[in-house]
Amino acid sequence: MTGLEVTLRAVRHRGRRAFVPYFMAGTSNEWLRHVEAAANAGADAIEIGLPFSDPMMDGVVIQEAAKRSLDRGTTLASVVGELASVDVGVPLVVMTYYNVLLHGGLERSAAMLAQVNVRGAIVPDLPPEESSEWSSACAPHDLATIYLVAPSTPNERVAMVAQRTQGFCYAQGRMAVTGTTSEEGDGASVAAAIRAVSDVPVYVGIGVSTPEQAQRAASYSDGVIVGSALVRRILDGATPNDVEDFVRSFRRALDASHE
Amino acid sequence: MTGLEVTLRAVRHRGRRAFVPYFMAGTSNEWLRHVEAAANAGADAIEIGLPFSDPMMDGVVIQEAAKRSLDRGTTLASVVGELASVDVGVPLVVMTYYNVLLHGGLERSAAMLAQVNVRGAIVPDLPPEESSEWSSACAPHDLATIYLVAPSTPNERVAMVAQRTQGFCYAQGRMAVTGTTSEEGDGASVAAAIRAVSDVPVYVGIGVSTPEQAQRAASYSDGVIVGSALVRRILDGATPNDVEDFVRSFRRALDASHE
Amino acid sequence: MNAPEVFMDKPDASGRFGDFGGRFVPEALMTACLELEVAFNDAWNDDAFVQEFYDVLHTFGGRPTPVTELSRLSRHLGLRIYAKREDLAHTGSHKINNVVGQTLLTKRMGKPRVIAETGAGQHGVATATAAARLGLSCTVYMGELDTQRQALNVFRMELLGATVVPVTSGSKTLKDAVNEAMREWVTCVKDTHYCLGSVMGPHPFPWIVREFQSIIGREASRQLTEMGVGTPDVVVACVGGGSNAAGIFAGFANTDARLVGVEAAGGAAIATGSPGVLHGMRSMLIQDEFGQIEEAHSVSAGLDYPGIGPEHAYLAKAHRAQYEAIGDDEVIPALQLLSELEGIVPALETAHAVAWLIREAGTTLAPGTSVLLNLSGRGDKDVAQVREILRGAS
Amino acid sequence: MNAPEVFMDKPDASGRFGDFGGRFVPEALMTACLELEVAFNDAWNDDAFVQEFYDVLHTFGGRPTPVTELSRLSRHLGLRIYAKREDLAHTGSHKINNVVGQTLLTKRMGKPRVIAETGAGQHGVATATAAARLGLSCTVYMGELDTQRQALNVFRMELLGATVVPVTSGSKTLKDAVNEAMREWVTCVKDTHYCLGSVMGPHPFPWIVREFQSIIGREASRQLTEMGVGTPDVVVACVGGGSNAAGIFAGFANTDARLVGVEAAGGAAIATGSPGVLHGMRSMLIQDEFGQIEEAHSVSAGLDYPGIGPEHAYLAKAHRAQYEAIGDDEVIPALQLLSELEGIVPALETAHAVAWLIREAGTTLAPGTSVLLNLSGRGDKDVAQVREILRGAS
Ligand SMILES: Cc1ncc(COP(=O)(O)O)c(C=O)c1O
Ligand SMILES: Cc1ncc(COP(=O)(O)O)c(C=O)c1O
Repeated sequence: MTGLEVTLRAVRHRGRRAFVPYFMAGTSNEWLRHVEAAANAGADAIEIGLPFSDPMMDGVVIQEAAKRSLDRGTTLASVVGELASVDVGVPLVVMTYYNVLLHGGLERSAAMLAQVNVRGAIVPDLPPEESSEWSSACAPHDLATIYLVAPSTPNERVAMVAQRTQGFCYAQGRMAVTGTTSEEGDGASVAAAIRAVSDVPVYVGIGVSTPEQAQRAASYSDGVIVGSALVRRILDGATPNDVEDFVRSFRRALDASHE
Repeated sequence: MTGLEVTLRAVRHRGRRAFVPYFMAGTSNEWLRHVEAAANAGADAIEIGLPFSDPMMDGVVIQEAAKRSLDRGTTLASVVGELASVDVGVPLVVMTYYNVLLHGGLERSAAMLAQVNVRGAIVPDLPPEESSEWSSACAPHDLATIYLVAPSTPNERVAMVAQRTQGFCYAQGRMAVTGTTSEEGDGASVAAAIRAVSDVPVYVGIGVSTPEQAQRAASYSDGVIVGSALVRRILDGATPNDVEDFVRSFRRALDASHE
Repeated sequence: MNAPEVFMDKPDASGRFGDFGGRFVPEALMTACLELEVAFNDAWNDDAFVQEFYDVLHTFGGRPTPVTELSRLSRHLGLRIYAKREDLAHTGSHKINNVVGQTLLTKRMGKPRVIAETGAGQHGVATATAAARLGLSCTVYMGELDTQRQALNVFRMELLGATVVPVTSGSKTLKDAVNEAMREWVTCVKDTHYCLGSVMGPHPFPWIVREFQSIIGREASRQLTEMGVGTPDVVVACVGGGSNAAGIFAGFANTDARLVGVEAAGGAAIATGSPGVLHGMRSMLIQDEFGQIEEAHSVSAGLDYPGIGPEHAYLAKAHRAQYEAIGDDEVIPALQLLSELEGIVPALETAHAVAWLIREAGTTLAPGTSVLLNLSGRGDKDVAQVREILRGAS
Repeated sequence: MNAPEVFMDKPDASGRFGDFGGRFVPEALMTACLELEVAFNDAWNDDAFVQEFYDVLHTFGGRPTPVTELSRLSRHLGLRIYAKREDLAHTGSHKINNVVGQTLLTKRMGKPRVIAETGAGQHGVATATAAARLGLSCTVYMGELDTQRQALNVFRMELLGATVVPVTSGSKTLKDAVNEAMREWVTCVKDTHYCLGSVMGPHPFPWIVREFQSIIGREASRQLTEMGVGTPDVVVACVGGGSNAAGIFAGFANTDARLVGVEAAGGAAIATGSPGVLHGMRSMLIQDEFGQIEEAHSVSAGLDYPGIGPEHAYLAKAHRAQYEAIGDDEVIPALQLLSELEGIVPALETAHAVAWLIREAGTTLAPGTSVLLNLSGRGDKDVAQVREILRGAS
């Protein structure tokens, strides 16, 4: 079991619903302050996006953030360099596309990330069938490979994915790329399908953008991931304080739901 | 033998080279004055163009004249009506396209023209092969049907055309539509080919635009036809006096050549 | 009792189809017309020439073009419609058939050069294409207005090595381009063939062009037989000069099929014209009471001609074919319907024939009627114009 | 000793051609890719499906397209050049082969809708065409810049009943249209097939598209045999994603013919790229040192792609095919030469392959070398652009 999973299972064991905010690395000089603010406000883990030119699984908000970050010269190495200067006290998980890791060199990328306490990676264009090389590179560094289960994933496949995911299983809340929505998604059934075959922590993401949605998702899962709603605010100029308020509002909703 | 041919043979008999100017009917209010001026100045016959929308055998000058005339409302009937008011003393020959005659009704057109002393017709898109109906319509009115011989006409065909033409035979001076040129044309060989098989008067036309050219043409033919050079002047505002001067210059050249 | 008349055979010695046709040309062109008749007769009776004509159309021109069953349009209209796909021929219409034939004939006559008239540019592009292939020099006369409206086609001809001469006389459109080509032909007839673009002009052009285009009808007849359709109830084609119609009619002239030619209402020589002589032929023409030719007006440049080929005038008079007129307002919806239902954007010319089917389906065309539609050309050339029209309408 | 390798067979179970290919897609699309593979396998082994595919290409698509001997260009270059005339296929390029196949497959899978990406609009028009024919609903994603540059093609797709969605992300061109189509496919994968336009994307697309396009090579091989030419010394095709090249190579992969793919210099994934993962596949890509994909730049929109199909990456690595790059400056003269000498105005994409012949004739191509050129499309779509370029140059 990866260190990440040990940590996240402990969160669950404490009866706590996990909150995982997403930040695109390098969108501004302040981005690390945003990350710290989120940790202070009660995030249980933090997703760090490494920008890619062609983010196939991302909607307009994260596309814009990636572009802004790339225009500022962000690279895998620059992010690692910056992360070396902070210790936020909760696990970091990167989210990026395979070509970024591949081009950095799989072994080298994994080693660099592990060095700055990154504990896992979500690579949306790397399904289990294609990930053996990446997984092998991660293993020596206790870097978890986190897979998604989508509403379209058939049951037999859910079992396979849930069995291979590490740290947690990402339950895709709706058939869409990242982005905000007010619609009720498919998170409940996806989470149920995963739970039916595995006791790995299940976090719901994609389409969770308000504390109310997070509360609902938490009722059938172990935690939620919030990306676009937060990134939108940051692109619009949110300060670390604003981020703290944002995260706190989710924290409160999740904690309340669980009382 | 048509009356026209009798007249034109008489001209030749007198040792005179015929001069036949061309006017487009109806280009201005004054057009009949132009015709009269030409007759006064020594024309032996006068060609009257009846305008057609699609003058396939005419160059830009006569095209423009036809358009101006049509825009002023000229029709076969209107020309006949106007011609009824004058008697210029020399034979008139119309030049037009077959559709104008056809649409007026062949019999009716021939009768109307004959009524105002028109003695012949040149219809450039009506070769001998196609003209039997028109010739039949003309016969009762002593209206001559005048054919062209072109530089491209082979000898056997020259014989046929020369045999069927009435009044005179039109020797096409060059392979081109009507218009002015400074080039020496094929008039000499065409005229010679006609003379070799017939003693009908041979007039050279198409490309004769200066007294010098006329003089040269007269050296191997019985007369010349001048169209575009004269019509150009009329379109540019020539007065009847100007026309008289123009015709006289040709008259002098032709008479001089023959002294 | 007389033997039944055979349609679409050779015209008589004077180039007549009944009262129509003939050779109303200046003496300067008479010899060329006579020589051309001899040369074509000779070539068309020479198996080697005919074989080369077929071979070039096969390997270069994209023949045979298929017959496509238009299932969705058929269902929509309650008919059984089969389309002869001339839109798939090289350069995008049936025009290639004629120019391949005439350029081969030009070479055979030992002439190194062709001239041609063009309206929207289809026949000009086709002529430039066939001339390029044989290394013949090529000049195309095009009304100045048309050179402006169809500037891209001018450039296309130039790419193919042709010279395009804008014609500034008269209405500066197709009719005047024909006049000008005739005038220029007078000056160069010795070494130049006039590659006329439709079944019009003086004899032997209407006959030659029909013969070269008749491959359409012969192919279609064979294909429909192979498809088990047999002789269709109706054969329909649009008519400008009438070459695509003549080509497809030729395969069915002596069957029971009803032959329908569809003219543009603004250039409907049969419906609104009268007999007359223009461009070397006696035919039906749009003209005023004094025999002055009127300008045709159609949304489709290829139908913008005030006359019609003489053989069509004859087929109409003999009641062997019927000619109908379609107004501009019916054309665009027809083009849209065929595009949406069948994935074929037809030329505006072709859309006239489609519009006639739409209009008559369920009335004069009983449910289940089988129809062979000559899909004479593709609409790529017309897309910009259709866009402007639809924008203007909305 | 090993048996000699068989080229252009099925990829392995993971969709790999050697090191390249694969299925690098979000989990949300994984099931669709797996199902598509099953469905295609099933269909391609079903004689009835294969027959329908051929029938539609025959009666609707204009196949077989001819092989034209380019005599005058051959003489000019001292080669023996034969052109496979995909320009004569319906909609003007080889793209129709693929979309006919994929739309038939869509229907077979019971999906009522297709989506597609397009660059200049050729694949979009082809998809809209094939969708219209079957009554499938169709949405095409097109970079916003391209919708402006190719406004007429947008209208053409709309005429065919498709909805065109301008893509405003990234560079607003083809690469981004693919991204956006993938994103949208996630939302509608249940009832929608993604009709990918070249031999790229995740497995099974590179395989499916190659199989549907292989009709080009199989026809050409048979035709050259019938013509007595046999196996040509060289088979050359332009390469954007690589579908027309794959299609013609497929007929000659296991012969002695030298296979040459010609990329645009500004998008030469083999010559100037490196291995990477994009759009669901591992292949050769133009990218910076950090794995960020760079924008391709070519005068020809259809070659304006920073990647290449994975099977080509493999054929290059295995030295079975060679890939060359041609710069924009060589393309226009090549287009002009083919137009003037042969009466065929090629697409700018195709002109890259012609330019390579011009460059190599007399050097790496010895006199008398026999060449099969895939004439992938017609230049009508490019005429306005070429005119602007030549105007700018003069
Ligand atoms: C596609 C198409 N159809 C029809 C025509 C009309 O000509 P015709 O009546 O000679 O077939 C044209 C003329 O340009 C054309 O381009
Ligand atoms: C005519 C033509 N050729 C070639 C291509 C390049 O695509 P591919 O490499 O997939 O054949 C295109 C793409 O639009 C095209 O339109």
